[in-house]
Amino acid sequence: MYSEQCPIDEQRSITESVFLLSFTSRAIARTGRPGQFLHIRVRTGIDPLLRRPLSIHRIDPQTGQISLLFRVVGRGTRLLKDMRPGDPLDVMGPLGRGFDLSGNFSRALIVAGGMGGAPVFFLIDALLSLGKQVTLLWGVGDGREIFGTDEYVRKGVDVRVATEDGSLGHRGYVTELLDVFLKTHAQDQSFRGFVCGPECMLLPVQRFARKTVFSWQASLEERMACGVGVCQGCGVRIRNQAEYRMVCKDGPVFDLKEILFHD
Amino acid sequence: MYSEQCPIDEQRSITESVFLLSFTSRAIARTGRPGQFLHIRVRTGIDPLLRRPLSIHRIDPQTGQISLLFRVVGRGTRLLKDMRPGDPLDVMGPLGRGFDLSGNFSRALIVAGGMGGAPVFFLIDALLSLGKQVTLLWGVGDGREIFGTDEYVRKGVDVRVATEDGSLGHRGYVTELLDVFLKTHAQDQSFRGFVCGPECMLLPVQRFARKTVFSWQASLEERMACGVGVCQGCGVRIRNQAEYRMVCKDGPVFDLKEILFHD
Amino acid sequence: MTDLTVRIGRLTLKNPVLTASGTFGYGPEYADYVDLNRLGGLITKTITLEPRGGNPMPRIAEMPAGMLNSIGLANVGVERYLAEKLPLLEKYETAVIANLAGSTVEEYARVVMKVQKHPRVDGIEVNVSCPNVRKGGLAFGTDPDVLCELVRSVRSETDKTVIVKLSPNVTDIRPVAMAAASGGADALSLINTVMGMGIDIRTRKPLISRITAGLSGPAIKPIAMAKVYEAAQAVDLPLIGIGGIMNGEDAVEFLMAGASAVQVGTLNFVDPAGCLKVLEGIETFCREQGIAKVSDLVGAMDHG
Amino acid sequence: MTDLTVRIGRLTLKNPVLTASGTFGYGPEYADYVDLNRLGGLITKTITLEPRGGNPMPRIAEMPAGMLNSIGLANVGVERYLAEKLPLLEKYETAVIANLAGSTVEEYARVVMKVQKHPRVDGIEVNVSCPNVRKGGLAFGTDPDVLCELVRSVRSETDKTVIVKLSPNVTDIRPVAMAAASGGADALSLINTVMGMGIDIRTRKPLISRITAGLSGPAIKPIAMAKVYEAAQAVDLPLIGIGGIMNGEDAVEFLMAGASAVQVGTLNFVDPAGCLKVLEGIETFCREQGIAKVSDLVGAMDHG
Ligand SMILES: Cc1cc2nc3c(=O)[nH]c(=O)nc-3n(C[C@H](O)[C@H](O)[C@H](O)COP(=O)(O)OP(=O)(O)OC[C@H]3O[C@@H](n4cnc5c(N)ncnc54)[C@H](O)[C@@H]3O)c2cc1C
Ligand SMILES: Cc1cc2nc3c(=O)[nH]c(=O)nc-3n(C[C@H](O)[C@H](O)[C@H](O)COP(=O)(O)OP(=O)(O)OC[C@H]3O[C@@H](n4cnc5c(N)ncnc54)[C@H](O)[C@@H]3O)c2cc1C
Ligand SMILES: Cc1cc2nc3c(=O)[nH]c(=O)nc-3n(C[C@H](O)[C@H](O)[C@H](O)COP(=O)(O)O)c2cc1C
Ligand SMILES: Cc1cc2nc3c(=O)[nH]c(=O)nc-3n(C[C@H](O)[C@H](O)[C@H](O)COP(=O)(O)O)c2cc1C
Ligand code: FES
Ligand code: FES
Repeated sequence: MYSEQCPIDEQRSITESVFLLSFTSRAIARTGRPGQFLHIRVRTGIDPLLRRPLSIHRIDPQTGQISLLFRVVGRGTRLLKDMRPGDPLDVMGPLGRGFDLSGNFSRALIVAGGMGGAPVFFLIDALLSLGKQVTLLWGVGDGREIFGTDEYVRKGVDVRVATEDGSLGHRGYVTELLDVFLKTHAQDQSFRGFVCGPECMLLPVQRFARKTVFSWQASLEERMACGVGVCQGCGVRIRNQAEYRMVCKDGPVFDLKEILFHD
Repeated sequence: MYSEQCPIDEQRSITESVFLLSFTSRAIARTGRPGQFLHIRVRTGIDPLLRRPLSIHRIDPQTGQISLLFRVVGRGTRLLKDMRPGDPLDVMGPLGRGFDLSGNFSRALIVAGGMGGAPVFFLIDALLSLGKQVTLLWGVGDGREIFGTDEYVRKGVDVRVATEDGSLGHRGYVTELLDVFLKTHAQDQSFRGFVCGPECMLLPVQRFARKTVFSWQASLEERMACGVGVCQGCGVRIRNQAEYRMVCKDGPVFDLKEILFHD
Repeated sequence: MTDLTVRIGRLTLKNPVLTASGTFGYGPEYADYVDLNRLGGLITKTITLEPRGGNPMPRIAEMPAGMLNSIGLANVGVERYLAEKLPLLEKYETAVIANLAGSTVEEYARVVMKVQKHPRVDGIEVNVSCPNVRKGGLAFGTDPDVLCELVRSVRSETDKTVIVKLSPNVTDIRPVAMAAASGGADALSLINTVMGMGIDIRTRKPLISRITAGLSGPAIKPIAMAKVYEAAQAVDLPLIGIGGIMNGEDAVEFLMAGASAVQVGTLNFVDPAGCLKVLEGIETFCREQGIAKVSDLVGAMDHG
Repeated sequence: MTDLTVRIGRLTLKNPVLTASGTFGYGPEYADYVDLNRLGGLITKTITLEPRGGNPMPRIAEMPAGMLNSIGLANVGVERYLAEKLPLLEKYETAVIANLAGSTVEEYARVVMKVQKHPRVDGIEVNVSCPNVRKGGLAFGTDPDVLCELVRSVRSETDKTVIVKLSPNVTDIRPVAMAAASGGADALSLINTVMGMGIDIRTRKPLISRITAGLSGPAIKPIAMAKVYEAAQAVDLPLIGIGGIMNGEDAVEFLMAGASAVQVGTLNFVDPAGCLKVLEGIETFCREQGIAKVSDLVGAMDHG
């Protein structure tokens, strides 16, 4: 784990509220794994005080370039979006335990909702390099937030898109795509499921997942202070575990079927 | 009095720690008087929270351009120096009562120390346009902080410089120049004295001033919150006045001989 | 259009945004920046029987997300307040609340008696909580019995709305709030500043001449919120929330915690038109959320 | 080279910078970022007799220049602390101070008794001030008589240094500090968090499940400074200053107000190597000012 000042290489807007920021850190590029996150200090000083957790969106191992995909939702992300190439980015990470890609499975089913798309690119890159067959179900509100899928389609990923505004793919929710998909694959042992998205999406996906024979991993979000398991702020309840698990340290990836939502 | 967002036109460094910043505000340019100050919010948000008082360094009535001359001493001025052309500057002002240039005098003696040079340019501009004869005694630590005097020399101002490092003019303190000057002029009724500088300079100047027959005006500095006389934070004691006077509202310019330093 | 009116004791304010005592002068000082007629109310600087010069300089210092002050209730005294300051407010149509203090119960009563009959005074705010006056001052705000007696005595002097302004510098705000209520207060305002201090490490001098001083600004907002919430559990009076309000959302937070109105203090120094932006922010929130009456937000926190 | 050692009760620390309980885990968690051997001391998370799961989520929220927490003393319990956590610290050469709490005087005494004999424990910090535990907890820190009895009972269990950590949520810190002193404390640390709260105005839910919580970070620094200064006037014990320290200059301010050492809390979350930067900042200040012994700064404020 590192804590460094990394120069920003590029800041690109995907929509008015979604941005793609890249910077260089060889150390993080070398050690980061899909599903891990970085803890970013968006400004020196005390406003805002705490770091912001953001998933690793993608890593270019050649150049050491790392990218983040984020939505502007509050003060921290607003300041992050205003950063410019050359500015130093204060980055701590890689943090947490990423997706577990070990073990026996040949097909990956990925369900992503909204900014849940952020960690997915890195995940797909890793799955493809392990020779897995990948299906991505990606749902967003606004079709313009879907980007970069061509590359994966070319690489053989089965990409299916749902948009609430109907501007791209299926009009509606990603869970509807999942429903259709599972009609034929729910009993297929060769799959492993991965899901990234807001809690309101994880909940219905969990219900679907519990009806499948294969295992699912979900990436969670919780408010964080330390990001390293020290402050005990980011707990989540896991079935059959007496104690809270910490999203930052024991996660952010957990066994979807075991997560107890709604504390 | 106005409170506006003014676009920054230029940011120029005089030395590593002294900067000249200009922005445009027709309203302030129209109403600002020498010795008045502006109350600047260097950053939106809460860090730092309060505005910073800075004297009007100069006004170009034609273009509505206003300049500030400031030294980086802490967080606020550091952030101010990092602002760039095009950035909006949150300015409140003009505030306070400036120098009183009315009444009977034909010759002005100005004593400036360090950043006390800031309000002096605007003061000289006004004195010259009133047809007064001007002598400027300007003392600084580092000779590079002396700038822009050529123009005034050309316009007939008698400029005498003292530098502590001896890099320009007299090596030593500006009070030594004053001592010499007063040897011949202390009893000259045609003068009016003006002094701008830190308290450690105002004190000895006050001692000299009390031995002259003419009147003196001094510009004071105090920590400020409101800048408009409301918070009662920036008091100064004036001889024969029962109550504190407020530097922001009753000043920043006061009759030098009447100021009671050291509360 | 949201109904913005709120009731504070015997008063109906046109909206829930007031300016806090000591941060808005005697009223007209900010008139260049703020249309005073748009304010829900205006609370003037604390007035005492005799004029006060206040504490020695330095009296203010900036802090992280806040400021310290130890003005020491510098004010023109009740006579000049009546003769010179209140008349300046005649032409404005906003509630004027006179904030008053004394060093003894009798002094409080006398200054209330003098001020309350002035027609331009719509209500009285009793400052029992200024941490910056040596004699008495703070004790009134921390001892429930003394406070109850003080409020009772003030209450007997006036039929106008009596608001008691509480100090946060207590172990438990509830007994203090209850004491003010049982003394006959119409409403409580809270909080005054929190005790704090700072040192200039290079000169080794305290940043404020009197060493300890009152902290205000965003830094104290969470503290103020907790005090308002606790007081709301303890008493059935309208509360006015104060502390670090910087925008409409902050104000709505106080309303949801149990305040019927809010006061804007330090923000005035940062943004001279800030109090109106707070008001506009409340209006925007109500519009977006389809709130018919701002009073519907009072205590609207969902306890879950 | 400045002499950085400081004495806290029976302990000599190599420098005055410790990490605050609850913000540095059990010690090794930050070892990737901080050379633990450079710390003056390390104070572990509060330990109770039985393991505790802590309060429901959400437990933390960001505030202006600070944060709220209501962790509720989640901890592994004294047995696992002794068996699993302390051994991890064996290889480091820094003072380890065990922070302990209980719900009754007896519970405090029992957990102290168990922990104090462990060779890796150099001192005990008694947490009487956590605002986030329902039973007991806060009362110990606010009632001088109860506190005195508690400290006396803890004192009788151990010869190691006993530090009592005080709450700022009191009307007057002095009687509390004096009670801890007369109970036999070797030193006091102050402050724990300040009570605060916040509401998410869109969901209308409190930001923290337990509604009120503890405020930490730069926002509380002025408050902590005032408490340290006041306690220093009241008792003759070494004090450890805590609250919003972000750099060496903040730490020096606490020393000048009367603290012999400092603890770094929330900063650890913001900058995982922050505590060492605080130490370096103190060293720089001492070098620039020609200070021979850091202990010369203690209480060095110039009262003017
Ligand atoms: C492990 C992890 C990975 C994440 N990855 C991404 C990503 O790749 N792209 C992306 O756009 N967002 C991601 N998020 C969410 C992101 O952290 C928040 O959107 C961000 O912190 C909001 O900060 P703000 O200052 O803009 O919002 P504010 O609402 O002003 O933040 C206030 C506080 O709440 C916290 N907070 C607010 N929303 C969230 C949230 N959803 N999750 C956790 N904390 C929150 C902030 O960190 C801050 O402490 C991730 C969250 C976690 C926990
Ligand atoms: C009427 C007036 C006119 C001024 N004009 C100029 C000018 O033209 N050029 C210039 O360089 N400086 C001027 N100053 C001083 C300038 O205001 C301070 O240098 C500046 O506020 C420092 O801010 P900071 O955040 O960098 O320093 P910090 O030390 O971090 O500031 C901390 C707090 O102290 C206050 N403060 C610090 N130094 C001073 C000071 N000398 N006077 C008043 N408040 C202070 C700050 O405003 C802030 O509230 C003037 C001051 C006054 C009162
Ligand atoms: C400079 C200053 C002067 C103040 N003077 C008074 C006063 O005279 N009487 C009073 O009741 N409160 C006074 N206060 C307290 C404010 O009214 C308010 O309670 C406090 O500042 C908290 O609100 P804020 O955080 O919005 O500033 C003063 C506050 C400041 C900052
Ligand atoms: C997340 C968190 C957890 C804390 N847990 C404890 C604790 O278990 N025991 C304790 O005595 N103090 C605890 N504290 C209080 C800190 O030790 C410290 O007193 C307080 O945070 C003020 O210091 P700071 O402003 O530097 O953070 C905790 C603080 C935080 C922020
Ligand atoms: S953020 Fe601190 S434990 Fe997870
Ligand atoms: S700064 Fe407020 S009265 Fe001068």
